[in-house]
Amino acid sequence: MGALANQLPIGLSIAAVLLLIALGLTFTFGQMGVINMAHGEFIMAGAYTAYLLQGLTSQSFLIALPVAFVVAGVMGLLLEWSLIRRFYGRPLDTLLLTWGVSLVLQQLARDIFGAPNVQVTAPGWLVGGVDLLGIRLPYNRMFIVVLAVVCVVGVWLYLTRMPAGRRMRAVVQNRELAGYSGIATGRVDRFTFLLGSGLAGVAGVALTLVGPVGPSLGTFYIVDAFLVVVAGGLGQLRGAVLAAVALGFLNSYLEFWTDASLAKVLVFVAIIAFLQVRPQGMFVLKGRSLV
Amino acid sequence: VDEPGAGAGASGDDIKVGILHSLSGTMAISEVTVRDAELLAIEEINAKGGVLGKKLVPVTEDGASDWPTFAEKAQKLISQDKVATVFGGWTSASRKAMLPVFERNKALLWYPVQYEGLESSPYIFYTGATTNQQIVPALDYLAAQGKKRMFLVGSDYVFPRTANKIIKAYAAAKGIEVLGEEYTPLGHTEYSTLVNKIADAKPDAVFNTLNGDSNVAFFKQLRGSGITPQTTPVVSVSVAEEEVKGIGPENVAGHLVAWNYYQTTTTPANDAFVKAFKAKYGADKVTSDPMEAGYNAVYLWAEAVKKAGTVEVEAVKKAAGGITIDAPEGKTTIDGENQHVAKTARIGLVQADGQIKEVWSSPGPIKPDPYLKSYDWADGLS
Amino acid sequence: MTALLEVRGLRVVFDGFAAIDGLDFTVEEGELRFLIGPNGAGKTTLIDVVTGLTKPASGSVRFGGEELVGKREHHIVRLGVGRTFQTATVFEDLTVVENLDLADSFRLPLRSLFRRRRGVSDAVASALEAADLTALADKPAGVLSHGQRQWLEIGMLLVQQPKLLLLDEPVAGMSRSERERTGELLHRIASTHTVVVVEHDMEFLRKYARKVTVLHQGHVLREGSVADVQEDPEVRAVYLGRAKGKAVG
Amino acid sequence: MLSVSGVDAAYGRARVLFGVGLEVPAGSLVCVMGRNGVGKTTLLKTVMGTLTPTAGRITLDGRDITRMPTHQRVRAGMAYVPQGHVSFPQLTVWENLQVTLEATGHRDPAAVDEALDVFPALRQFFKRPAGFLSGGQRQQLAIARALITRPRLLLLDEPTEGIQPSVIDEIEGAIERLHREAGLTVLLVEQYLDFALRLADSFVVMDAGEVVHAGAVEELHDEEVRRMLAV
Amino acid sequence: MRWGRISLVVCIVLLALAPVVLSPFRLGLLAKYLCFAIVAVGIALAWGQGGMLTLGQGVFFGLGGYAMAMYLKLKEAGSAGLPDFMVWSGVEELPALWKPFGNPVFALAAVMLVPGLVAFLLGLLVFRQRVRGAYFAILSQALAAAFVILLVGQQGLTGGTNGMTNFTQFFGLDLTDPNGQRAVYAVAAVVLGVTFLVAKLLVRSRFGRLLVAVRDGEDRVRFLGYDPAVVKTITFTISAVMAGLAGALFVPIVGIISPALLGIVPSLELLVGVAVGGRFVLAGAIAGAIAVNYAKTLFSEDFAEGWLYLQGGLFVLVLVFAPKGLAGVVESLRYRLSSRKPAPVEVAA
Ligand SMILES: Nc1ncnc2c1ncn2[C@@H]1O[C@H](COP(=O)(O)OP(=O)(O)OP(=O)(O)O)[C@@H](O)[C@H]1O
Ligand SMILES: Nc1ncnc2c1ncn2[C@@H]1O[C@H](COP(=O)(O)OP(=O)(O)OP(=O)(O)O)[C@@H](O)[C@H]1O
Ligand SMILES: NC(N)=O
Ligand SMILES: [Mg+2]
Ligand SMILES: [Mg+2]
Repeated sequence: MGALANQLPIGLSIAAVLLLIALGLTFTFGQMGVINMAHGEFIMAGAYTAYLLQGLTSQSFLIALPVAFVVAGVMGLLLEWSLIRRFYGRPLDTLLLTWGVSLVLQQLARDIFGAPNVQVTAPGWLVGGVDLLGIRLPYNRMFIVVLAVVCVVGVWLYLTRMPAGRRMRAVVQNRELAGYSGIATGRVDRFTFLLGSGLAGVAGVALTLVGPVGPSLGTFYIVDAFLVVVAGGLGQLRGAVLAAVALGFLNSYLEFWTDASLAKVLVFVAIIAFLQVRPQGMFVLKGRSLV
Repeated sequence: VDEPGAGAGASGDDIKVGILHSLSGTMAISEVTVRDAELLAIEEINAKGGVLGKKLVPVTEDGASDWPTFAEKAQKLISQDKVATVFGGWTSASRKAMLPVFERNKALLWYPVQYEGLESSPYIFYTGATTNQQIVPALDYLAAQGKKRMFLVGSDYVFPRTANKIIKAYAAAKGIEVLGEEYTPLGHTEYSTLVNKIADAKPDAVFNTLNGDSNVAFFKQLRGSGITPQTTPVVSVSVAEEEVKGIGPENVAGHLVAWNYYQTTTTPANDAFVKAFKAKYGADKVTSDPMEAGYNAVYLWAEAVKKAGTVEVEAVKKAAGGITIDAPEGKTTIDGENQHVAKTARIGLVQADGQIKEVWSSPGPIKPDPYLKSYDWADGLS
Repeated sequence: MTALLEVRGLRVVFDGFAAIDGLDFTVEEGELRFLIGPNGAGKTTLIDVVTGLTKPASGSVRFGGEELVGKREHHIVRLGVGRTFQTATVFEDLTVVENLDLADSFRLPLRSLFRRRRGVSDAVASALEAADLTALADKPAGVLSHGQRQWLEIGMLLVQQPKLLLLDEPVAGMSRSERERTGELLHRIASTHTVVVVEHDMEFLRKYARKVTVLHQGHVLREGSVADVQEDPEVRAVYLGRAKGKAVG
Repeated sequence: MLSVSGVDAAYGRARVLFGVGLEVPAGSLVCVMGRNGVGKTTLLKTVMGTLTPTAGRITLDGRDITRMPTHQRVRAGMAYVPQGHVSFPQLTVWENLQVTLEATGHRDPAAVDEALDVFPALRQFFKRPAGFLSGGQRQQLAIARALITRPRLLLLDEPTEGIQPSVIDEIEGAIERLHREAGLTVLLVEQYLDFALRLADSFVVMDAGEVVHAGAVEELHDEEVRRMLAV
Repeated sequence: MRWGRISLVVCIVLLALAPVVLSPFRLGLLAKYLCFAIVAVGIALAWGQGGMLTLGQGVFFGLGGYAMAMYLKLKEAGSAGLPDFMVWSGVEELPALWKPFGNPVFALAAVMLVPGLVAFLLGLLVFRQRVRGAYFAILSQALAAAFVILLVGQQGLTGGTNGMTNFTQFFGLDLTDPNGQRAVYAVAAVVLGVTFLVAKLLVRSRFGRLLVAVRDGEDRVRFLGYDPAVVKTITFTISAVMAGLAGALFVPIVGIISPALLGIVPSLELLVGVAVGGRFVLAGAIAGAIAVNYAKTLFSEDFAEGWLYLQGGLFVLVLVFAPKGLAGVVESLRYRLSSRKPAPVEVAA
């Protein structure tokens, strides 16, 4: 019973990880329709940023969060500016393009940092955990949950409350018309990519607390990240949040009752089954016009 | 024109040897270091005048963490480059993929990693440990420590599954209770549920056959859960110095590992090996068991060639039996029968500085027994 | 005459907003019916429901006695209901002829679809003619202008020979001479088919309409001859305004 | 104000405009006419910078804008209502207007109210995603969007398409007001001749990608010109 | 048309000459590329013509491959014996699932039917519900991931991560003998030819046009009286059958089938060839698959350390500068060469 109850915070913390890795995709994939397979490598860039910064000051881990945002964000911006912008309207091509990019980035990481994993030492205040009502809460997990919540709120405010977010959605929905409305579409695209990639960087820093830091880092998370967005509904923040939470709990209990492999397969099956009911994810905004 | 050409590798003043490891993909993390050690051995041998008066020329191929690619590149090294022998592989899957290629071409492979046993190909030399040189001693050690309740954690592939079968047979015979047996896919990074299961089962020890990156996630998440080495030590058989670095020593310190060699192993040969390795690749580099086994493989082959007086495969095979070198891990001898190597088993304790301190070792090299024929409790296994 | 299309008690709700609210609407066999009404009155929604694109909250749509509600789009087409879209949609990567041929082939058994098209059927040829697209026949439809697309779409509808044609603003964006061509075409078709036309162009309406239904806020406001409807004060208030309506000089 | 001279334009390999020349004096209202597919829309898109001319020159107030990005043309006072009920489908009506307002130089919220005075019906749909609007409602929104930028030069591509008669009157009134009172310059593509006749000062007729006739609006009553349009 | 004929003849001649001029090792590699080319034809159908970006083609490749491997393993083990991996996995009795695969007719049928059936069922489920575009792409990718995990987890049944290796015979052909290898190559070449022909006929048929229409306007197609789900399911099934065939041929040619061949990355790699060659043109897809895999061999042999840069970089360049792939480049070259019409004279206004 204690173990079963313990799965509750575990589900939540899995959800938080899923959310963090998927959040950036709500911009690049959800808003811009770019299936960015290099998203995982931006996560990796964030993790390596934390690695490089560690030891500089006593709070280098916290400092790594904004720095990683900028590092990964700028990488994303460069990717948009150099390649992606030629691909708008061809979402499926972006998948292949960015996959090529991700191969190159992985090799680059291997050449710069070496093939073996590197270690980011967690700050002292994130080591250990606390027992609450018999449930064990590791500090690093709690930190990730808090970070995920902060990021979600920020993204939500940005998308719904800020002119820049509105502008971004306008550009994505109709590039030509956005131009006719006086919006500098190119700049908006680059900024959107910067945000989405930057969030991946932040996720990367957080993931150093619980996972490996190496050139293959991105490949571990990329599929799950896309599944969250797909299950949630493209471009729907609340969908992504709900999907992450649902998948988190599903995963935690399925794995508890079966095993990790089977749980993963069952989660895929659950998603396919779910899409039978809601083919466009949890929340959809459908237009009336065809196509 | 394509003579199945192993042994033809000697031409003019050079002898070509193949090196076949994953330089890309998930396995690169581990295999690159083995390649480095093998290249070091080749360099050293060349510096001492080579073999049979000829220089060794390595031909490197990338197995790309992809088993069919290993088979393809092995074929290429044999029939295109006509190398005298190949050093390569890490995962059992890559070895199984290459095995028919070497057997068909009657060419030689030197495989440098501990593995699950139950194999003895006439065209493969196994310089890493088989199960009776690593897993069985580790179990003996745990039993001696009074650990009666064990939890098994492994990556989902052949080595962990076979290892755990052996462990369960051992446990059944020795009155040890196996509380759980869990597998996760390779590259899995989410261990909170598994850790919770362990916390719930309260074992005396965890036997860990996870491979590669998963170890990092496992140990980091284990540490957050309040499970400590004092209450529940984890014994790992695929975590060496290189992996400890990636996991972060603070996350594994106090846990146990089982190997045949550590960087701290005190032999004259090891002092030289570590020094040479650091000189070539950087002072921050560490050495590890598979690296050492790869390094040994090159020397063992070179000795066999010297003894045979030729690089021709059948002659080398015949000459190999009984060859002994003073390896960094101590004396190692090729078993002519099953082409494995006699090795000393060592249990180590991970230190806070990332090094591993030996806490127990077998009295001497253990004769390889890949089919565990000499163990009663293992009767039903093969 | 018998009722070909019978809509009864139809209600369509979007997010709590009733776009169609208790609509009864009947079209007799062989009729040419015009459907007008303010923007947002529910005209397109009505066509959407009949053709299966939108599911109603309640009510029934009977076509030749058969219930259409709940049927999938392509079934409804196969029963003989065809439509055009307010914003013309054609297959941009297919040529004009291929667009028409595809529309023409929908009754072929699946098996024979695996054969190659040889030449152009009579129906396609005459649709090309009617739509004045013969010169562009082998051009991809993607290069057509707004008006040309509209013509192509009408052509695609014609080759399908549906029993009931639902045209959503077919002449919007057409020049005067083209409106006239469309009007005449409509009359020709209407002599052998049942046609419902949604249109805002009053000039066009005056010229070609017989019976007109005015929709307002999701229900029928008036039904009658062009003259009746035009003089109706309520219709003038919600729809026509002070002007006599749009006309092409 | 706007001057187009010798402009060629193409979609990829397909050339559509051939040496088009056009003058839109400040404060005038010029109407472009022609059959379907002659290149009217293409001309407007070229003027707005969606298509880059392969030859020729476009100037605004004497300034060369041939290669200026679209959004800068909008900031320079041009606004465009594209053909065919175009909107940002997943933004609400309010967001559609707001996003345009935020991208204009003036950012005066009063501009929204002014625009909505022409289309009061839109107010009740503020929270509805534009993609859910009816065709005519969307077209009204499209015109309102353009008005919000407070343009000096307004380009309209068949603005009355799909709009109910009474609202067309409103649009006509509004454009006339802006034109007469605020000196708004308008370049209009319109098939609805009455509308054009009442508003326009002059007109051009296009055929097969070329301007084949240009003249004062009175000429539109000529049999000759009417025939040209009717071909 | 004339161009097409000429290049077709050239290709056939080249393929026929290959066994004479290439070493058995290189011929084996070429045969492997041909397998990937067969998959590529299916992908070009599903993706290029039908707009279904299938990132899970490895699954069907694998189903075909495993079906074939099961047969070959049983044949090798003889009537009493167990396949080698079952022995070391501790399986004592042949699992029921394996039994029918001892029959060559059943195995050959399964090579096509199993992938076809799986694709058909999946397509029916997914396409009827109008899952499409990026959703479909990512779902199919998840499918590949799940499939691999399943295979790996069933070690006793499938050989786990190792998969199955060590095949020496293929319907009487000795795979260790160069002549046997040549014969297997010939089979692959013929199957590729037939696959190409079938796909070509399909594309040119009305169904092919319908498929393009579905790609460009699935919803509009409904209003022409067709069910797009049927069109897509049929196409998806055909492409799966092609992948299955290719997988079955891969087994005797390369001598291994393992989950490593079927996961996300290999499935993506299959697409790369199609994208590089030109997904809208079947011949382009074939050429692309062969070229990309050849380049992979070449790069990884000559630049073992940095070949990912070359592979990734080359791929990115092609996508950016030749979005329609090599076929697109060829087409525009041909257009330039053959357009006799003088370019329109620019008249300054
Ligand atoms: N999905 C939806 N959600 C909310 N409102 C909707 C939705 N679809 C349609 N509406 C509303 O339903 C009403 C009817 O729309 P419809 O398109 O049927 O009008 P119409 O009569 O065709 O108008 P028009 O002449 O402008 O084309 C409109 O007010 C529209 O905004
Ligand atoms: N995207 C495109 N690619 C290629 N050709 C195009 C494209 N768009 C339009 N055309 C061609 O350019 C020509 C002019 O089209 P345009 O849309 O400018 O005509 P229009 O005068 O606005 O017609 P309409 O009155 O029907 O709107 C047409 O012949 C059309 O076939
Ligand atoms: N042999 C191993 N460790 O896979
Ligand atoms: Mg409408
Ligand atoms: Mg136009």
